[in-house]
Amino acid sequence: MEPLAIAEKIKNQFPAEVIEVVESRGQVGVIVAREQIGAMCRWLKDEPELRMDHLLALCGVDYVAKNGTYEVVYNLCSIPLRHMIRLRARVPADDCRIDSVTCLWRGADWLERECFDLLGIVFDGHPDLRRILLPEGWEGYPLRKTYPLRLPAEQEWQGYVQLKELSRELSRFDFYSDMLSNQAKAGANEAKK
Amino acid sequence: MMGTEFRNLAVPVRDGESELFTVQMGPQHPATHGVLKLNLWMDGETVVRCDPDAGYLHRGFEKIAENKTYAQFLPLTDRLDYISAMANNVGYCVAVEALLRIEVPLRAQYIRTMVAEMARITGHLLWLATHALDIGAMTVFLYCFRERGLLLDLFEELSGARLTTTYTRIGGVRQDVTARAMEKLARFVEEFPSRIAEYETLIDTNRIWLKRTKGIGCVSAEQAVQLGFTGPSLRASGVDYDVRKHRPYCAYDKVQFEVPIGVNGDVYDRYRCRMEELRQSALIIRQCLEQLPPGAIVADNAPDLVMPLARPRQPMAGSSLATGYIELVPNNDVYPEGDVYVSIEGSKGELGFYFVSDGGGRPYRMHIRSPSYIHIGGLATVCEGVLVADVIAIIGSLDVVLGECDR
Amino acid sequence: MGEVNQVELVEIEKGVKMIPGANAFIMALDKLVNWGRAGSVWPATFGLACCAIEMMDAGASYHDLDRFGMIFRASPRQSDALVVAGTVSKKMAPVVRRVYDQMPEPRYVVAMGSCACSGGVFNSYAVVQGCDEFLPVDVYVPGCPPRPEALMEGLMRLQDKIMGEHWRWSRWR
Amino acid sequence: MALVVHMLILVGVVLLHVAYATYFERKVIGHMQVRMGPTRVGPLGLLQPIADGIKLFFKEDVIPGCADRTLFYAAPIICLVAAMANLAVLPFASGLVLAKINIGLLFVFAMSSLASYGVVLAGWASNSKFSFLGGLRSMSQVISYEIALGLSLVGVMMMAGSLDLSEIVAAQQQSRFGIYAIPQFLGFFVFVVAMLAETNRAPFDLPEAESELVAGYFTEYSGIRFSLFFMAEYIGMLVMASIATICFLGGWSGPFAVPHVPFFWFAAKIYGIMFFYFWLRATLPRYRYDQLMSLGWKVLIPLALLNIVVTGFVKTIF
Repeated sequence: MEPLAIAEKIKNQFPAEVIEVVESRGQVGVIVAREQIGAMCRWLKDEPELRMDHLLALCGVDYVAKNGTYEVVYNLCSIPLRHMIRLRARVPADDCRIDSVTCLWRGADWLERECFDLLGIVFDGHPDLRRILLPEGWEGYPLRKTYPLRLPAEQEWQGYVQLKELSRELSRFDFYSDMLSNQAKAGANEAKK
Repeated sequence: MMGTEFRNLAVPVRDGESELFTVQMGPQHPATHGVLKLNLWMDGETVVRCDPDAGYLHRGFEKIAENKTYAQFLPLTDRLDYISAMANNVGYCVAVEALLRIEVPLRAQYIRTMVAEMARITGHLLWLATHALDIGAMTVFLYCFRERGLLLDLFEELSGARLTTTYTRIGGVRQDVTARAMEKLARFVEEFPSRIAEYETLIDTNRIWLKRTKGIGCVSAEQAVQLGFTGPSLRASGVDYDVRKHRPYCAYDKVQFEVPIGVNGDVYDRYRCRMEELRQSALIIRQCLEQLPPGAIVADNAPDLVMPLARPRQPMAGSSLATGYIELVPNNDVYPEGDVYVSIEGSKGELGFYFVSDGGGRPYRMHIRSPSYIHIGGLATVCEGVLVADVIAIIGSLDVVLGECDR
Repeated sequence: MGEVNQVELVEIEKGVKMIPGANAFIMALDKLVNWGRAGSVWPATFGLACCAIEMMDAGASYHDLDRFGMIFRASPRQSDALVVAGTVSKKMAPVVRRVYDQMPEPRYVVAMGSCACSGGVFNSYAVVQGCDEFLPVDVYVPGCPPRPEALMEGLMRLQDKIMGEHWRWSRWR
Repeated sequence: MALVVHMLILVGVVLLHVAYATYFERKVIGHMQVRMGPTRVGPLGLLQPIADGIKLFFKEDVIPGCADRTLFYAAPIICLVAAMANLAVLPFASGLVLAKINIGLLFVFAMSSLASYGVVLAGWASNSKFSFLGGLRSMSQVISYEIALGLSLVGVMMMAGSLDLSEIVAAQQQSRFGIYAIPQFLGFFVFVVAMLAETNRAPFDLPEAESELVAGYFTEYSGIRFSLFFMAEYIGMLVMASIATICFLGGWSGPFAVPHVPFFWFAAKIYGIMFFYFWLRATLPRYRYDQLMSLGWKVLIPLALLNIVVTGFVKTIF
C-alpha cells in the first residue's frame, strides 16, 4: 500500500490523534500525539490491510529548542505486504513519558531502554527500564541537545574518577614506579643545585 | 554492579531446595565476541534466566554524528560493524544520498554491490570462524581466516586499508576499481565455492557438530519477528525478509540471486543459511563482474572534498576536512530539511540509518538501527532454559558485533 | 680460587661468557629469566573493538604469533601481557583495570590502536582518551587499526624491553 | 639407593617428555592449521618449552583473597603426585619397571581417580564460579568414564588372566594376534573414548572448555602452580597412552627388535597415541555436558558390558 494511503487510513481511524502528515523523500511520517500510541500501534499491527508486524527502529529526537517536545519515532514495516510507515509521537519536554509498546513487540524492550538511557524519555509499562548503554550512576542524557559532546572535568562520571584515583593508588605497586620516583627526586635535586 | 534481585521476572526455583547460581560471563570472556556481558542465573548447568548487559563499547556515535558534517562522519561508520566495514560505508552513503537527493551513477552502484557482498563474505567467514571456535572446532577458525585474508588484500588494493576501508563516498566511490583487482576477485569467486565445501566437510558431517547445533536455541517465525530479528537469524526461522529484495538498493535489482530460508530457526539452520548466503554472495559478485558498466564513479552533484575531479564540482557548502570547529552556514538547497530512514542488508541483518536534517550541514539527529543490538536484546528470550554450553552456541549463531551493538 | 681466575673467559655476547674447554656458560640469572619471559609472552584474550579482529588475524595462519611462543590465554591469571585492543569506553575502563590487576607480575600492557593510545577518532563523552590514563602502558602500537604486522612489531619491541630488564622477580609467597 | 636413582631418572625423563609433548602438540596442531608453530625460541623453536618453564617458574604466584589457601596449595600437588605415582608401575620394557606389583592395573585406576580430587579441590578452593563449574564437571566426568574405562579393560584381564601390567604384555605376546586390540576391538574402542574423557582432552575437554569456562578449574591458578596442573594433565595423557599400549597394543614388543633400545616400540606407540590426541583436538568440536554423560552411560558402558559377555563366552567355548 502507498505510504500516503496508510497515513490517510491512520487519520481516519484516529482523527483526534494525528497532528500532521509529513512527506519526505518518498517516505511518510505521521506526527501523532502520545496518548493513544499503544492502541495505534496495536491497530496498525492487527489491521489485515496493514499488518505492520515488524518494528524496524525506535528512537527519540530532541526538538526541545524548536517546539518544546521530544519525538519518539517508530519506523514500522510490514514483512508480508512490503510497505512501511513512520510514526512520530510528540512527548512534551516537561512531562517526558509515553506508553511502552513492548507488549506488541518484544524487540522494543531494548530500543526503549536505549531511548530512556540516551534521551531520558520514560516508557510507562516497560518491564525493566534502566540504563543500558551507559553505566548505572551516569548523570544526564547524552543525546539531548543541551548535553556536551566532551565532558568537562567537573561533569565526569564518578565511576571513572574513582578508577583514576584507584589506579594512582595502585601505581605504587608497579615495578617501575619506585625507579621513576627516585629519578624524579634526583631530577628535583639537580634542579635545586 | 548487578544485584541478585530478580526484578519482575518470576524465576522458577524448585521449591526452595536449590539455590540459583549466578555467573557473570564477560565482559572479558573468550566467547562473548568482544565485550558483551551476560548475567546468568543458573540451576546447575541450566540457565534459568539470562540478562545481557551491553554498552561496554558505547562510544557515542550518534552524538558524534551530530557534531560532524555528513562527509566527516563517513570514516566512523567503518568502526560500527568492523567485521564488514564496506557494508556500513555503503549503508551510510545510500542513506545520506537519499537525504541529500543525490543520484549515483550505475558503475558506482555495481561497485558498491560488489564490495558490499565482499564485506558479507568477510563477515560470514569471521562468524563461522568464531562460531566454530566457540563450539570447540578450532581448525575451522584458521581455515576461514585464510580466505578472509585474500579478501582483505583486495580491500587493501581498492581502498588502501584492510579493515576500516572508507571506500564509498557520498555520491559514489573513492576510486575506480583496477583491472588487476577485478581479475583477482574473479579468481577468488571462482575458487571460493570449493573452499565452502571444504569447511562443510570439516563440520557438516560431524556428529558432534550436529548434536551441538540441531534443535538448539529454536526461534519460531513469529517469535523472531516479534523480537525484531533480521538478516540470516530471521530467515533461518522461515521468514522471507531480505532488504535486498524488499527495498532494493544499489544494483541488487539487476542481479539474480536467491535468499536462503531455514525451517526450524535453530542454531543449525542459522549456520546453513549463512553458508548458503556465502554461495549466493559469490554468485552476485560474479554477475557484477560480468555486468560492470563503464562510466563515472561519482555523481555530479556529490559534495565531496578530496577526490580527484574530472570536472570542477560544487564543494559541499561550508565544509572542509577541518570543519570540526567551523560554523556551517545552513543551506537548505544542499541539505534539505526532512527525515529519512534507509536500510541495507548488512551481513548481520538490517542495518538502518534514520536521519533528521534541519537544513544545517550536519545531521540534526542520526539513529543507527543496528541488528546486533536487537539480536542481543532477544538473547534473553532465546537463552531461557538452555544449558550454559548452548548459550555460547546461540550467541555465536546470532552473529553479534559489539561495536555495532553499543555504537 | 686463584686457578679459576687464570682461565680466560670468552665473551660470547654482552653478559654471557663461556669457559673454554668446559661445556659451561657463565651469565647472570637475570639474562636467562628475561630470555624465558621474552620467549613466551602469553597475551590475554581480550578484544575490545576493531583492533581485536586484527589481533585475531595476527594469531591466525598468515602471521601466526605462535611462532614467537605467544599463545592467547583466556584467563588473565595465566597471561603475561594485556593487549588493549580497541576503544576503551568509560564503562569498560574499570573492567580493563580489573583484568590488569588480576594478572600476576611481571605483566605488560600493549596499547593497540589509536583508540587505546589516545582515544582516536572517538572524542566523546563515553570514551577514555587513552588507556594510559589508568594503566601503565609499555608499548604503544599506533594505527586504526594497526595491521597484524604492526602488532607483531609492537610485541617484538616488548620482547626487547623484557630483555633489558633487571631483577624483575616476584616476591616468593 | 638404586631405587631413588631410578626414580629420579624416571621423573626426569618423564618431565622432559611432558615438556616436549607441549612442543609436539603446538607443532602438530600448527601444521594441521596451516601455520608453523613455535620457530623462534631456539633452533626450530626447540627451546620453547624451556622458555615457558622458566617464565612460569619466575612468575608471581597469585592466591585470590577469598580462596581457601590450604586446599589451593594442595590441589595441584595432589594432581601431580597422583599422576606421577602411576609411572611407578608402568613397564617400559621387559623388566624395566620401578615397582612390579601384581595389581598394577587397579593401582592405575586408583591413582587416576585420585587425580580428580585435585581437580575438584582446585575448583572448590579457588572460590571462583568458573573454577567451581569446571571442578564439578571434571568430577562427574571422571566418575562416569572411570566405569567404562574399567569395564573395557575387564576383557583384557580375562584374556591375560592377570592384573600385573608386565604379565599382560607377556600374555599378549603369546596370543594369536600379538596384540589385544584385534580380538578386543570393542574394548579398545571404549577404552580410547573413555581415555580421552578421563584425561579431559578434546572432544571431552569440558572441565577446561575455553569458550565456556575460561580455563575451567585452573582459571585462578598462575605461575608455577598452573604449570603443575599442566604437567599433571600431560603426565595423565602419557599414562593413559601407556596403558593403551600395554593392554591393547602389545607393550614393548614390535615387528622387529631394536638393539640397545628396549623401550623403542613402547615409546613409538605412545607417541602415536599422543599424535592421535592432538589430531582429535585439531579436528573435533566439543561435546555438551549432558551429551557427554549420555554417551558415557548409554553407549560406552553397555558396549563394555557386551564386550565382557562376548569375551567370557568365547573364552569358555574355546
